[in-house]
Amino acid sequence: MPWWEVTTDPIDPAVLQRRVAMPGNGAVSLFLGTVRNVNEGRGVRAVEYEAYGEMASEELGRIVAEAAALAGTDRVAAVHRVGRLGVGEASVAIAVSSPHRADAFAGARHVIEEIKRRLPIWKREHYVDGRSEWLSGTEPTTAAARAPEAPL
Amino acid sequence: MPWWEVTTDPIDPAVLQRRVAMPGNGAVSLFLGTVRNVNEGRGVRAVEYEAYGEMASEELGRIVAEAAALAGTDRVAAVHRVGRLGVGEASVAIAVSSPHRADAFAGARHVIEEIKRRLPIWKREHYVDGRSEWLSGTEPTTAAARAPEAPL
Amino acid sequence: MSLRRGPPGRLKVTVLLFASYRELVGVESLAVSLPQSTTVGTLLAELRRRGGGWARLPTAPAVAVNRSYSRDTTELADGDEVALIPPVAGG
Amino acid sequence: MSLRRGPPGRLKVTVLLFASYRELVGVESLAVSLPQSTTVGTLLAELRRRGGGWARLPTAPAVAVNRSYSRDTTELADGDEVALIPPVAGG
Repeated sequence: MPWWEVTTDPIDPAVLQRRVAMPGNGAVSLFLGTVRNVNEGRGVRAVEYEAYGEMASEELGRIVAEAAALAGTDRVAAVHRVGRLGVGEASVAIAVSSPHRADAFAGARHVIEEIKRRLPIWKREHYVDGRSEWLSGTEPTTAAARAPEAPL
Repeated sequence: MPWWEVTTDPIDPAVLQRRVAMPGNGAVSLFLGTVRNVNEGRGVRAVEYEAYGEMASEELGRIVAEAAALAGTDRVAAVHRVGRLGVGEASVAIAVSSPHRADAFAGARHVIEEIKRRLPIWKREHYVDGRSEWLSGTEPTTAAARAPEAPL
Repeated sequence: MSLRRGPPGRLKVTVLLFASYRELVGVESLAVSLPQSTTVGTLLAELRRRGGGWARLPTAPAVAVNRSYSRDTTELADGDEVALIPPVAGG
Repeated sequence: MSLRRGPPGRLKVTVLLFASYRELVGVESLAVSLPQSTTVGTLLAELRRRGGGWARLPTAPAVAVNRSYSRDTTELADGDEVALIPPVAGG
């Protein structure tokens, strides 16, 4: 069954891996996004993720369901962490298992691409020079235009 | 630096993940191949991997180097396990980290595809009915035809 | 009396702001009373007319109604949760 | 005496067999003495002529010389390690 979560807890990739493990699925694709120590030439000390929590969780559930349909498997798991994260810490982890490796890769790829495109989460970078800034992000409007579940 | 190994030891994906971790690389793609409990309709109890050890290690090193060039990163790690493995155990693990997620995915994908195409490793499946058979594999000849390092 | 108007009741929606929008306006959550048949686009225009940080919001920010992305033409209903969504940066 | 022959010495190579090929022939490793300028293809033909399991090997199996895939036309050198590679099934 698909599984997803938006949480302040640290991410353990091994947990995700176990969630998607199934004896008939020989391929597991796992993706991790971690906090980089530099962005556009500026030294980064930490990143603060803010989420529209309830929607982020619902939207992540929709993304996970799409990936499951795409990959022909229900073994898709994704977690996005929010709050303050240090360099090297994982902000996002995705795991997909499948009998076929191409499906596992495609499923994981779909989840991370759609997270970047439409998950209502924002990132304030704290730089080593003491300043901090909201990262300019991606307009999620195209998601609305194509979302089949757009209300009314 | 790239890292690879052909070993009888159990695989710990977390170790590979740590090997490719780098503060400037925000994307990690990890792939795991695990022993399935069924193949072509037959129940599988265990799989025995046999390798031409020295060549498998050298060839895996070449594959890892190709993936590193392809992904524009030296953070590529791959391990293939040999010996007798039970259902669910990992036979292969690959990790690639990169500043760019597309490169991380492409690197991991290259390694698993080339492993399946040309790594001199063979698989004897032990079935629940007590029989066992060498799995019919893939002719590695195309690798020879295109290998730039083909001797003479 | 010759022109039939919409139903006389009004609807209440909650407007939510996040991240840079929240800091721009200085408001995290706002209860707004609107005429029936107000669309997302009309609400946005109404908010921008309040001036200050509101006037500096983008003309057409992404909007979610009840936690799904919506269009400018979406009609609001009583009790809706309307979130103004800055460009996203998850991952 | 009018026709110049190749150098008189011979070369020794080690032939390795794996997995199904090893079981087919019943041999894991074999030292073979060959004339100079023997190619991979010629060695394979020589091996198949030994009959038994050797004759049931594929006509053109994949071959690695010194741990790199080679071609039928590759000339062998003294001390080479020549491995017959069954269809692979790693991963």
